[in-house]
Amino acid sequence: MTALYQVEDLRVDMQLPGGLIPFGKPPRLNILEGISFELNPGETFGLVGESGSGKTTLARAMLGLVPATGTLRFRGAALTEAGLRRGTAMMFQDPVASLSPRMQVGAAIIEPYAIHRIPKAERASAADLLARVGLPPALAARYPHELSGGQARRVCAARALALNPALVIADEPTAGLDVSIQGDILNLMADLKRDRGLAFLVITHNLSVLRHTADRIAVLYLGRLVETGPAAEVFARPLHPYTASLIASEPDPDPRRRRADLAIRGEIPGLLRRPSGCVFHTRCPLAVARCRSEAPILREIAPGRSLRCHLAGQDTTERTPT
Amino acid sequence: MLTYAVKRIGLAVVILFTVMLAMYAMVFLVPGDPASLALGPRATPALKAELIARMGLDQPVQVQVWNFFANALQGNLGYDVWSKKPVLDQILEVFPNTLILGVVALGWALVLGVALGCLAVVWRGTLVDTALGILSVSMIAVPSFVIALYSLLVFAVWLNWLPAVGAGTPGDWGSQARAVILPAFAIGITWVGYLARLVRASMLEVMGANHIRTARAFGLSEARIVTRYALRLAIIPTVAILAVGFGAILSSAVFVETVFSRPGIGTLITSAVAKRNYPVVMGTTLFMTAFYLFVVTAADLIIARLDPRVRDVFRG
Amino acid sequence: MSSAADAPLRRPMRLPRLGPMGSTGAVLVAAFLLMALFAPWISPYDPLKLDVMNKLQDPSLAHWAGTDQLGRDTLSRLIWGARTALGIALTSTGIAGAIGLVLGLIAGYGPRWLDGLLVLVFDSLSSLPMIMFALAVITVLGPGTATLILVIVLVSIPGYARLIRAQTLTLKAADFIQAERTMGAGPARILLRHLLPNVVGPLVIVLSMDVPVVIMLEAGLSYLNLGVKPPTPSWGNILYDGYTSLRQQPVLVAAAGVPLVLSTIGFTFLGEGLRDALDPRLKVRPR
Amino acid sequence: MNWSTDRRGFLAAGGAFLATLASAPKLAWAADGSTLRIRVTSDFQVLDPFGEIGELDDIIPRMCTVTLCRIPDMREGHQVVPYAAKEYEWTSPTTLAFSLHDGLKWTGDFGPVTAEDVKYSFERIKGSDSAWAYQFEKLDHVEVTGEKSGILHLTEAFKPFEVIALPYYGGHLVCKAATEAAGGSFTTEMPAQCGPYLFDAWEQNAKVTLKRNPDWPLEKPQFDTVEIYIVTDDQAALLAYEADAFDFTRVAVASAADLKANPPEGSALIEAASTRYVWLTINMNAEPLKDLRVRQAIQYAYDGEAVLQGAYGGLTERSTGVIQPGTPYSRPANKIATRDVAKAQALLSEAGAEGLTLNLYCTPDSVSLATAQIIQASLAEAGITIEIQPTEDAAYWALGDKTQGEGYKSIELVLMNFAGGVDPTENLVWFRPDQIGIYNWSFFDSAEYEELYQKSLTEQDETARAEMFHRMEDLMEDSGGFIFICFEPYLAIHDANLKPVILPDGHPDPTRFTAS
Amino acid sequence: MTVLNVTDLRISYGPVQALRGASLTAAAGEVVGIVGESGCGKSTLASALIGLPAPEARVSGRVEVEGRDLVALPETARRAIRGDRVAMVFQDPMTAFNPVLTLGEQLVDFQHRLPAPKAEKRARAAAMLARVGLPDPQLALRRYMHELSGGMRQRAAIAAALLMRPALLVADEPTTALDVTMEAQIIHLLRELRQDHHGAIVIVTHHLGVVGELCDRVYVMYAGEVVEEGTTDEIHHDPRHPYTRALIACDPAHIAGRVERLPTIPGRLPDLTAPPPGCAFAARCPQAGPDCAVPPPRVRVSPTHAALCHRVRP
Repeated sequence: MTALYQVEDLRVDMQLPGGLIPFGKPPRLNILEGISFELNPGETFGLVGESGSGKTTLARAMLGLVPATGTLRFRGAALTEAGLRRGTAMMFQDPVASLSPRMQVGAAIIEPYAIHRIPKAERASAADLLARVGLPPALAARYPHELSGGQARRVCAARALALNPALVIADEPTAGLDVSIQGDILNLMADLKRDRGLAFLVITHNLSVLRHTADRIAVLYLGRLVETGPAAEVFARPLHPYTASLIASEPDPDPRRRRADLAIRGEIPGLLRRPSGCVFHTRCPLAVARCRSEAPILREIAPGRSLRCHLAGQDTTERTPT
Repeated sequence: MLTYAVKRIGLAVVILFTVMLAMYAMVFLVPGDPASLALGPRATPALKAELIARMGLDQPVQVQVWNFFANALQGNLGYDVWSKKPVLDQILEVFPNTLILGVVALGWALVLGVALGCLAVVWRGTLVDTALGILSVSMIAVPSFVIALYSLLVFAVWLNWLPAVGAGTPGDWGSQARAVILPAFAIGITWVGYLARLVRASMLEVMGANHIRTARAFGLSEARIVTRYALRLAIIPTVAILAVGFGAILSSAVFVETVFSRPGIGTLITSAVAKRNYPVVMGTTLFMTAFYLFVVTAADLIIARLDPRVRDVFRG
Repeated sequence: MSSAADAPLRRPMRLPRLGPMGSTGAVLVAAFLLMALFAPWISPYDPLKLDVMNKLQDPSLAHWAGTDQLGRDTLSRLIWGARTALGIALTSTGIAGAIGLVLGLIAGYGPRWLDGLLVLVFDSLSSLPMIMFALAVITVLGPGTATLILVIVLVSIPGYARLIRAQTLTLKAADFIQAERTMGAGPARILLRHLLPNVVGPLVIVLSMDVPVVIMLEAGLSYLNLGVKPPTPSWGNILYDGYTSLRQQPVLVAAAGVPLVLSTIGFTFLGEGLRDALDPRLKVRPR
Repeated sequence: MNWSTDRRGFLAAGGAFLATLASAPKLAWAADGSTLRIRVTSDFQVLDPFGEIGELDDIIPRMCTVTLCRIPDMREGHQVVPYAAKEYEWTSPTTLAFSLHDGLKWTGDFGPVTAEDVKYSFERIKGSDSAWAYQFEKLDHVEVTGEKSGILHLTEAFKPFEVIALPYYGGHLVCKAATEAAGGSFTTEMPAQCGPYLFDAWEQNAKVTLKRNPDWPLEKPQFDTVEIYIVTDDQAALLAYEADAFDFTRVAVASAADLKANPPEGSALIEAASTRYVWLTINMNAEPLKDLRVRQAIQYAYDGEAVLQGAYGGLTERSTGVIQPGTPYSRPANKIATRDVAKAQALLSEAGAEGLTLNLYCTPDSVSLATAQIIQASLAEAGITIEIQPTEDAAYWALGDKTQGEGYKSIELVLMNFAGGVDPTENLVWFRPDQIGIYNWSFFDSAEYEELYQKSLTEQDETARAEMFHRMEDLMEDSGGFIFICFEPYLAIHDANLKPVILPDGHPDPTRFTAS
Repeated sequence: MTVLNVTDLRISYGPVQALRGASLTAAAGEVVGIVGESGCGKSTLASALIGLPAPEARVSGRVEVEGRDLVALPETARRAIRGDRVAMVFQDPMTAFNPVLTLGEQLVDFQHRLPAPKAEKRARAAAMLARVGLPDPQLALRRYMHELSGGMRQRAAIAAALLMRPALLVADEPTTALDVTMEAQIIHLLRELRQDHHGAIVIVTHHLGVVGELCDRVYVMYAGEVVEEGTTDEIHHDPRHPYTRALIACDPAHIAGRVERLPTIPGRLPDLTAPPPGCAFAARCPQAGPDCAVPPPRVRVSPTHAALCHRVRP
């Protein structure tokens, strides 16, 4: 099976803002490096990381919104603007902000047709698109700020569906939603995946979102992929100490299962203070001297599972308090 | 802070250079040569030749430009085509008058504007607030030179309370003070309105901020919250606007000084325009631009002291 | 905290609610616009018609505002003065607004180096004290309506361009523009269909708040005889005529101030009203 | 409406508290007779007599240096009286002998004022490119006969020489040693002074202060200090005068009627004819004006009465030339004296010049603008459209200047005025053919005129001279290059206790002001 | 000892009835959770607990802290209690501190009730910062807020609240602005601090995980009312109110293993300008019947457990 989207050795640098005048060359800051993974058709791929890990930048790089080096292939071929734009769609973290504020919902969701000059015959109506995400047609006359959080997400989903893409990238699809509505959106995504064979790239810092939706997940730390693998396996047996800490850090609503111990200390260092060697060594409970000097590479340690750690394959679950 | 200051000052210098270049380039838009144009009636060829030589207008353009910059950096803004006095001397001679006018105008505007702004905050939402709002906007709207003219007519001519022209006798503080009242009133009134609006808006914005709630949650007295927590932030936009305002006030001084025949930068430049005394026009404009940049830069540095977030923006 | 869904339906394109101040402004502005537009029909006399035998008359039934030092009907001149003032103000702010809009969009959306260059030019231009720069240009080009418009356009562009640039930079990073890019929209579509409608609002507010500044500048320069040329009626000229004829006919100087003050108040009120209604956080720098 | 009465009425009712805020009332001179405050319209530029230009340029040397003789107040005739000259005598029609007062001495160790200084002062201007060279056109040389005595030798008999050359401008003496030390000329700083007053302080564009010269040997001037205020705007000056900012100021013609009717308390008004003559230049070299009929159409369409009423408040009469009316030399009448719009239209259509549009240049002062606007309106009735181009001083003077490019050939209409001299030739000199491209902006090129001018200089018979002048002005009018407008009335207001001295060109002579 | 006793607290902003008769208590040494979704009135309640309701709010009922009613007291007296007997940890530590004053200046200011020299206050502040786990507290005192990381800010906010050893500490969404690893650390810190803090702690949150990890007792709020109260264990393992049940069911962290469809609560919050006379949750409740149109009774299930519902039987 060919991968739907293949990322190989992706690197993103960003220019720091200089003064008001560009004196000399402004400094460049490395955001992402050595990112490699593939996305298969019809699967939900979860990308997890804390704020500052570069996950949103990765999504933008994959959509060609930020300049990047490395190889990106969509449907087996090098990225072409048209192929990418028609084959993928993005759902943004803040759905209201991702809708043009002076455009009615109806116009906004058929915007992709207008952009790509799709003949009328091949277009779905706004009402139809709204129906696909379970919204009444009357909503087409509203403006974005008149929508509730859940409605706005559905509208964005409707817009994403317009061109029948193969891949939808969803950035924090449940951020800011109450738990009672969260499920709604996740269920909608599951339905779309099932009914339309859509692949999803779900970007989140919230592991619990991925637990029930993702087929495979990748863990990002300070611009480096530290672990990838099938969701169930990663949740059950995280190999990277960071992954393990993330999972262990999730607060448990059951008072009877309170953690006795802290899974991880300290904070993610700023991008300007990227540690040498393994980027995680400053917080890693297992770090050894080698971790401080030598950067590990991302290696496949089992079929479908990759890991960026010198202490590869060590089972870290034992350490993980439950 | 040092990096920020260096960058901010560097920016001001670059802007000043750009402005200088632009002002200089305008000379070449003058039809005919500026020297003889300036000398006017009954001017002798010898005078013209002398002027051309002194202004360096017989040199190639690039030499002229170079000379201009080299001179300007040494504080030499060229020579008045008539009096042959250095332009800078003329400017420095009258500048104190304009400066006094600006400071007095902005000063009384600041006192009254801040007071009205605070009143509006205190009585927020009441009829007083609405009335103050309309009053402030009206003050902003009325052109200062119209106020100047009418106040001249009423207070100087009709009532004869205050002098109608001039800046008072040098050395006589009383007469200088009396001479500055009407022009400062005319220029400042717009700024009473601006500042009242601004202070009201920024006070309301700051008083609604989360950290004010924190300070309240820790039981700090309202007086302490206002003076230590709110004012320091609310003052920032005021400082920024005051700097810009100083530039604007010096600009409106052109009209008001003319109305009151008050010696100053404004009358210097208008009389120079009338004589097409371009070196004076250019020199004055450059000087005021430099002064404006100085004030704005100083204000930015003050703001950076008041607000640590600003200086760190440049840290990179 | 109530969810957005509970908010009453609001249409952003609907005419803004101006409040008492804005409405007063709108009425005044409308009155002056009508006056300017229909000046030939509503002014009782030819504003250029001299009648030196009847100069400096007191207000009467024949001449409601009296006559000036050349016997021209003051009321007619004031009405035509509205045409001059608003004509120059609307033309110059219109041109400056349009150029500022384009330059601001270019600076905000274009390449970095161009942005840097444009910002430097904007900063430099706006560091020049407005009236002094106007005087410098007048020195070079000579006074007149065209010079006046040129000067106003030149000094106004940076303000508008910087406003538009700032808005564009904010919007450029906004999700909905990013969303457009992910959908494959080209720069033209993003600029015209998505950025433009969102930046014109603030621009219109700032433009309307600048109109009184321009009216003031025109009147001020005309007062100094550096603005529009006589006999074209301008409130500034009339004010100067009134000033010079002060002892003989105080009505003239008083009459010229009335439309000048009312129109600047009208536009300022309207601008403030628009701002309060549409974009209360918009900061307008005084000039 | 009566402004002054209202004001006083208000003050009376306004209470004593407000009155204390008001300016001090005008004091009698006896109480503080030490300072004289006069107002002029613009700052000085060049104090060297060689390069003097404006009013204050003339006033300051008058106060800080001396002339051999001086002319009296304009209201008291033109007979010169000796001043720095102790002895002053026409020893022949071409020789004027003088000796200088003892005790006149230069400041700064430059010693006494000598005949050598007189020689230097006059001969350096004679034949030079100074604007005042014409004053000494008939001077042959200055013979120094002693330290303080000498003889002025003229090339031919020319009595007006003493009026044209000696009392002002180039007639101011400079110190030879000091001027040479300063490089042969100076601008704003006088290297040596010898007059009744000494230059004390200069606030540019605001004020010049002069103090009494303690070493002055002649009649002591009345004031210890003279302050000269520079206020450009006539109206501002009048307001300031009313607020007691100065004791003497010229005022705008427009204010005359009202000032006469309601003079400010304790003030006196000077109303006199001045030597400043106003005319409209019609450039016959400009393409649309080459046809005499077009120029005459303008002369016919011009509404002289409206200008006199509208711009000059009826205070003056139409002039018949450039020679002051009321003198024996003035022409009795204009040839085209009454307005005839129909005739103008006929001339235009004859010339095929209907729908003509012309530029009219003028300086941007209120009188000129009013005049221009009336001309504009009156020509409009004949179908000529006028675009008024108010032009600032310097640019204005460049209009007809051939050193400024080709523009002088094509300027169309210019509203001009010159301050005239005492002798008619001083006013007629500017219209000679060699003045084309200098001050003869009409391109008036008449050999007969030049011939008459030369003859008039030396003609001693008044009647014959008058004949010549009349003919010259006829020639000017016939050329269609001129419309004579008027001689501007001179108006000034001053403290009633003050007795000012105004020279014929309208410049005050503060050294001779007295107060009671 | 009961530190906090809220009785029938009602707060409205104009027509919006944000809080409709909430009653709750907290004792010294106890951590009480207030949990609910957006719009349930929990933030309004939190503000009222420190005697700082929004200026336009209309308040009735009683909020007694150590026996003194914050609602009835004049503002000066309330202010004397704030920052001394009650303190608050705000949701967003970035905006909760003044951006132009250093952390040290503010922490010294917050001890204004303490009659001690400035140096001593500074030392106390440093000690407290050290206590909440800030490395190099002396340096931190000289820092401005934008120079601190998110985790450090939240620790500083907690330190500030504990400076005066208040009898009641209210923490409004103390972990919402944080990443999961930081959240865990803050939870851990609060749990540690309760050992040596003898007052009551009230945690206001929408996150059931935080409640589970931290609280002894919980009040569940819906549409301005406390619909269920009980020990954390009772609420988690024996929820009685249909809303509590639905809420717990929705939490993906609660669902062991992988499910195809996640549970949700259909419908939306009632309009709080005209709340239904009966049960506010009835419209969304699967068990609702006609009797739900009248106000439901507060049914006591155990000495510590009660629910506001017609369907709950003791």
